[in-house]
Amino acid sequence: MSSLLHMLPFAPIDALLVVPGVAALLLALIPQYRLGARVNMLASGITFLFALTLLVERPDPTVSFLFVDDLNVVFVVLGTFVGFTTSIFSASYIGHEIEIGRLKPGYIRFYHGMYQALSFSMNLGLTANNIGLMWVAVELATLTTVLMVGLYRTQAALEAAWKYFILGSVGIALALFGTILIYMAARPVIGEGHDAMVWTTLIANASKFSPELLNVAFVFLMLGYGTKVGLAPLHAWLPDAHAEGPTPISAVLSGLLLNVALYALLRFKMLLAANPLAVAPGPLLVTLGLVSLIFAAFMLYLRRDIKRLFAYSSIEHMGLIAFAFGMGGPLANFAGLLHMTMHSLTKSAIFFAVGQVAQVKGTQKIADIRGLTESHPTLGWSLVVGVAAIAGLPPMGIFTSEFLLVSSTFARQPLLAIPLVIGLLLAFGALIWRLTGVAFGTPSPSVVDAGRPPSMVPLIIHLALVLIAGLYLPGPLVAWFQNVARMLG
Amino acid sequence: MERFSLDAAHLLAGGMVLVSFMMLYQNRILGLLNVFAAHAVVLSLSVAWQAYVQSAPHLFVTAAIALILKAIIIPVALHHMVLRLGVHRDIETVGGIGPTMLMGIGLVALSMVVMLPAAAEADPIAREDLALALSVILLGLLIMVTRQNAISQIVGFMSLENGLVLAATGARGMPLVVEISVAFSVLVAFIVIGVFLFRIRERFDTIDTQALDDFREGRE
Amino acid sequence: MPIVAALLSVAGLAGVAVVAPILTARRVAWATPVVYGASFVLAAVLLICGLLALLGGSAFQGTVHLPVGLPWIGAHFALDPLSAAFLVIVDFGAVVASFYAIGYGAHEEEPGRVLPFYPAFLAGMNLVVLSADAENRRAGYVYLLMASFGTLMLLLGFGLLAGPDGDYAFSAIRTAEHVPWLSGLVLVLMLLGAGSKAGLVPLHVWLPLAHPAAPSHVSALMSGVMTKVAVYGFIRVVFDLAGEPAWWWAVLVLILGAGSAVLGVLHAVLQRDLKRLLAYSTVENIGIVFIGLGLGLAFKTNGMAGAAALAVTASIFHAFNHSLFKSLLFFGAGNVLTGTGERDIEKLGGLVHRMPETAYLFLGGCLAISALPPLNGFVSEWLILQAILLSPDLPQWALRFLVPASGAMLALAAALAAACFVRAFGITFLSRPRSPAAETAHEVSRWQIRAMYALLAVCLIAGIFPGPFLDALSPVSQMLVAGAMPKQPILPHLSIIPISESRSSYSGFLVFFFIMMASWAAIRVIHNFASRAVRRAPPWDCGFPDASPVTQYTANSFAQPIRRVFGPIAFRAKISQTMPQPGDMAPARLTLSLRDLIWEFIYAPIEGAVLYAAERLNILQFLTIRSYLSLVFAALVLLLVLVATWA
Amino acid sequence: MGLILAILIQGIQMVLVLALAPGLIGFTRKVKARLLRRQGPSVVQPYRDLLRLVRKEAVLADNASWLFRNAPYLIFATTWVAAALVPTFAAGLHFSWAADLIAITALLGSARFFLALAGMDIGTAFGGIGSSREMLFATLAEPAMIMIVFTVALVAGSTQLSTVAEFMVDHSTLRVSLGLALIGLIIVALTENARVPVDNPATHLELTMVHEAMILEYSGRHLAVIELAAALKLLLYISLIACIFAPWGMARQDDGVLGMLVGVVTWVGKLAIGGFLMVLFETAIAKMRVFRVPEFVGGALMLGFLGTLLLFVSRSF
Repeated sequence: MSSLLHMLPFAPIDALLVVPGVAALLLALIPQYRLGARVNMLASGITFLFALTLLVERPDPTVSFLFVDDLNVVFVVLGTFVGFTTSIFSASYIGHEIEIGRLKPGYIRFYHGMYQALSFSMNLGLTANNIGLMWVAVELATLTTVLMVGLYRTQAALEAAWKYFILGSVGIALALFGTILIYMAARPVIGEGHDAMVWTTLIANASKFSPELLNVAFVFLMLGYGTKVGLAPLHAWLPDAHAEGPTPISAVLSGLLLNVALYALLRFKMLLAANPLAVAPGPLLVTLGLVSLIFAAFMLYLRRDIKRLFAYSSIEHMGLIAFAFGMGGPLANFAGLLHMTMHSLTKSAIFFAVGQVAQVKGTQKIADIRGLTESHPTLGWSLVVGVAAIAGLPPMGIFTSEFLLVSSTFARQPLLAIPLVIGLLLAFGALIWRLTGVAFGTPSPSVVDAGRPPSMVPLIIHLALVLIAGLYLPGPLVAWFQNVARMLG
Repeated sequence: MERFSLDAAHLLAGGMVLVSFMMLYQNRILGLLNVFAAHAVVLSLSVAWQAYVQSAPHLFVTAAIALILKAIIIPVALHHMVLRLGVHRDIETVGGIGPTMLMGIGLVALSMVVMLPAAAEADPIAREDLALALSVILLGLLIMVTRQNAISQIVGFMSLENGLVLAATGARGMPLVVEISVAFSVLVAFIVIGVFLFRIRERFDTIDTQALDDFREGRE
Repeated sequence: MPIVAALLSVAGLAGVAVVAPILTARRVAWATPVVYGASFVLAAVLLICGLLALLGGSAFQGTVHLPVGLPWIGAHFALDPLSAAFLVIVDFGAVVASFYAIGYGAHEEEPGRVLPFYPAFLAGMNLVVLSADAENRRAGYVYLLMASFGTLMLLLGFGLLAGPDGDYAFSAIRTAEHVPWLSGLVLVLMLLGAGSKAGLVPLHVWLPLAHPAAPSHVSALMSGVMTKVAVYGFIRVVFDLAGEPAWWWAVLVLILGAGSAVLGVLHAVLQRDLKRLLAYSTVENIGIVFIGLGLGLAFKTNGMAGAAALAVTASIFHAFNHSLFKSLLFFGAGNVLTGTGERDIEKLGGLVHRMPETAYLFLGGCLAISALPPLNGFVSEWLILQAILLSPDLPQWALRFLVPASGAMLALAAALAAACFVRAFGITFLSRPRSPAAETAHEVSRWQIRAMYALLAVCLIAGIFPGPFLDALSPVSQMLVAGAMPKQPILPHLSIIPISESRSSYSGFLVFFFIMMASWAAIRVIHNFASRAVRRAPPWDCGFPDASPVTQYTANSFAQPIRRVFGPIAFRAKISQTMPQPGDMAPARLTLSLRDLIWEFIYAPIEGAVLYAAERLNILQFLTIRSYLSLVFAALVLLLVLVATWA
Repeated sequence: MGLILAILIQGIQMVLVLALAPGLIGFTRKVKARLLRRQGPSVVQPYRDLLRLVRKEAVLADNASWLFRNAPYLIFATTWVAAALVPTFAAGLHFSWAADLIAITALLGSARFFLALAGMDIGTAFGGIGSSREMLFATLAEPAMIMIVFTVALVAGSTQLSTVAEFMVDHSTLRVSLGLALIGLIIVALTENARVPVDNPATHLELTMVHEAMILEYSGRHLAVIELAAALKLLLYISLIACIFAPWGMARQDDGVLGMLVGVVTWVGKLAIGGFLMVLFETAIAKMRVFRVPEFVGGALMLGFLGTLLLFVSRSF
């Protein structure tokens, strides 16, 4: 396997950037949507395969400005996988959107190009060995998603994009300042120049940095990248962006972009944790996490737009994950990693389902969607399974991670477990409340011609994975996650 | 010489803070644009000075970008747009000027308190610059949140970004500064274009963000 | 090795659960019998495993560890006396229910709704949510919410027991050292968790909504079996894992148990919906079981092993009995439903003529649940009363006062239960039909009847020969409280002895035998030496023979005296009559208002608070970009101030 | 041999209670009539009534079910068994431990259960009234009874009537709790036997009747059996009170024939006294409104509970 990899003209890790980059340029030239969709799928697939190779072959961090360690390979593999499945979904979805004339064919090139550009920037952000580069990548990702959110050019879409844009830019600015501060902190130790921004050297010397600078830096980084993660009170862009953008983008946003920002946050958390004098980042993350969890849980109750509903649920789960990493410790970190993985899979699956629901019912209003299990059994049931999973019902994977999180928290900090449990219950109540209305009861009228039913394959694959993870986690995966959990400290 | 260079840098950075205050005080949009141009000019001067002091020629590029793009092109463009949009009426600032100024002063004090001890090890220039840059950034944010008109918000954002560039250039030997400033200029360009888009597509008769939100409020 | 077989058959059930939806999707005609038949067989295997492990001793017990489920924890399965006992309880119910369902399922208009989940035994949850009409959906919602609440509480409890390093294996927990306050917290959590699943007041609200919503055989499983699983969880943790109990645990458990017993049956007496009535009576019986468990705790803390053994054995025996007669009664309700399509007893009546066998079997269930000798319900409640009589030896004052009080509550509950089921049977099966549906009722399929006969038979056997059952439970009490009841003498005359012969004894067999002999003798004598002539005539009714069935006593009027006596306390019942003046043609009106105080004072406030908070926070959805920016700004400034003040 | 004798004695008691029950009724009626300055029927009148009824044909309502026809025999049988298990003239009879006091209470409960059902079978308003009120009274009377049982059992250390009786004979102490229990038991007895002030056994066609309303539709042999069961019940309660609170003169199982005879005589005496006192009480007071009865019976419950509590407390001294 590895020998086979050596025969390639470039290292697999570079391929993570080369393939999407080339594909982006290529797709920008392909006006036909079928061909474009195929190329899009193909490119994403290849990227995913290369990402898989990273599991066996790690490049040497010193030679490249990219690097791979146990931590980001989790994100890369997960991200490229979701990117791949989403591209499959988007192929059929966008096709239907064009058929019903919601999306103008002229935008196809733009859409596909942006899709690959997005995956490019996210891979870059995940593998960059330079905090400046990472920042640039995240900004790029933001720009591309902003453009995709505004794709439909409706008032709502433009306005959502605008809001996302402004808030995102401010977040980016804050993150940049934080990055500068990190450099300032590193320079006296490492010396001027490029090295002082290289991740591997940073983490190696973190203990000698000036703690005060690190503290201030972390404040900015947390608010900056936290805006991307969608933690309350920095979340405002997230629901509208999810609700108004094309559904594949909603899936990518929830399944990937949030993770990328979270990854950046984790990196800097590790940096601070490596410095004994710096303020412990844990409590900050825990606080933001709890706030997001409970806030989002309450917000779920009065949602009327189904995509916005699940967007808020994403905020809730990001809060949970932030909480887990904030708690720290092998068990909580493990739970956080597992939860992040499960959430990406489940939430993107849910958005696949919701997108089709919105197409067959011709609306995103929860009130107008009823009795799905009657009118569209497969779709309805997979939505039920997805929501059951996201709500944390056994035997799905999210239940496992929540179980670990709750029980470990309760064993360590009973007082923190109480708001955690309350938040979980609130969210559960809201989600099930909505689900019973949408999935059961007398069906509401469907759009006459729902067109070619989009492929259920990605949806089912995701849910199957979540279910399997809930029932059985393979030993190597567990060992690997535990290793990462130790890294995170 | 060392002493002088330090003072000069300090002076320029302080000048930026001063200009930020002027922007904060400014409540006519056209005036705001002019003051912003001045802001950019001071920035480019400061960046140039840093380039000279640190003998880092590539910083001159940044200075040039700041001067050309932010001091000339964008203000002019926005000027035109304001006239076309006919929003050159008074900016309805949220909460009077007085409180805003007070808040600004508080922010400057805060940034001093935060940065000076924090950057103790960093060399003096950097320390002063950082503290002042932070205050510029905070003031920029303050402008953004105390203005209701989208254009003035953009201006606020750009002044914030000026602060970032100031900080970046102040960080001696920081790599990617040029790239970052370029990236940011792209960002700003996008924002401006975005406003143009809104205008050209006749979506909104005003780009008062209050009105923007009315759409979704009606819908959700 | 029974446990392996048990696990395999569980896997089999899961397999059936997977296959079932495919069959139903294909609209296969024989789906119903196959699915239920398969689950019948598998449940039977499980039942046998349980029996082997319970009676066969340690040779048939054991543990298995599978690497599934939670990472690095895996799943430990153990078959010890306790789990074996409850395995028997659960799977006997499951076996009979599957058998019953082979007949009952034939009437299911939407088999796709039931079949897939039935074998997976997710029946309760899914089925309730699945049902289409709004009321049932609300039921399912409340059910799910309470269920997940319970689950979370249980998780917390286990997390607490497992400790920070999280070893969830029972063996590890059992050996671990537990701080007293921590175990106390565990008890509270278990009460919340298991209590909410078992339907303990005040966590019972979902139960009377959810159980009736499901098809009857599933209701039977939910009431008769699922609640027992919760009881099992409680016993397992509180008696087995949580370490030494403190005496106030008993106080807590006794209060909850007694409260559930009385409130549950008081609700039951007033119900019109037959299945809801049964569900409420489940609350009552769970309360009785918990009274027994509370006594067990009280005795255990004071090292009175024998007494503790009596209490625990009695309450597990009652759990078993309840699973029997409650299933029987729910099946009866199911028959009535299939026979008449009616659940409202006000619209029933006279079914004894059209559904004689159902009537006969339902009567048996009523006798058993009303704790009347010689049936099994009486035996277990009698044992609990005997345990109460041992309580004066308890040193704690609180328990001294509480235990007799709970005894009185128990007696009150039993008496009310009798009233409740006289009403249920009398209104449903006796008197004259109150609706066309009742007039045209028809008897149901043999499968259903046979299943019920099996249950009634076991009820009778357990009532007449309780000795062997109690002996079978002695390893359980041995394991839980390190004590056991005296070995029950099979002879003389099959009597059972809680403590010692001089104290008290009871021989169900003799009582049964004497009753049979006496009535037989009476009939013989009278028929032989006096008249046996019978003449049919219209009812006399004090000389006012009236054809109209409307003049009969209704369920409501039957309950009226009890409501009038207990209602003001339990429900804040308000009754107002408006009598028109003489000569006024307007009809007289009687309005009755009952208030569920528990809902009003516990749940309604929570609901309100959540919605209020949601309303308030929802404003954040509609702010301007500027306001959102100011949020970010505020957060930034706040954090900076924090950092500044940190050093 | 001993076994046969024991069983024989048990059999004698069963026959004896059956034989004496109507006599007790007749006696009370006679005494009542005398107290009311009436001549009254002869003491053996109830026997005559029963014979007459038994010989008549039974008239069944059109929609009477099998339950209606079988209930009387079940009621009779359970009551009879219960009565047979109460030590009357001798304690510790062979089968006396087949059921303790709680079981006896429960047996009477079964009898009531069937009676109430029978009352509802025909579907008349009167039957309904009877059953529902009967069950209401029972919901209070049974817990009261259980509480009294607790009190007694805590004193005597057993719920086994024979043991209790022997205990009372051996160390007969005066206890407050027992006093409370006695009053409670009397109230329960009045309620259970449908006597004034709870119910009026002599009336018909009265809206407040309870017991009579339930058996309104019965006739012929069925009615006879039910009447006999009611008589047995009265006898049961009087002998119960006697054997707990006045067990003197009761024979032990090892006593000879003489002892047995003494036991029988004393027992009949106790029955007579008990019946007389009851009638005296009945003539002294008036019948209550139905909804004052719960307070009356609830009083019994309170007394029983109080007695138990007192004992629980006194245990610690």
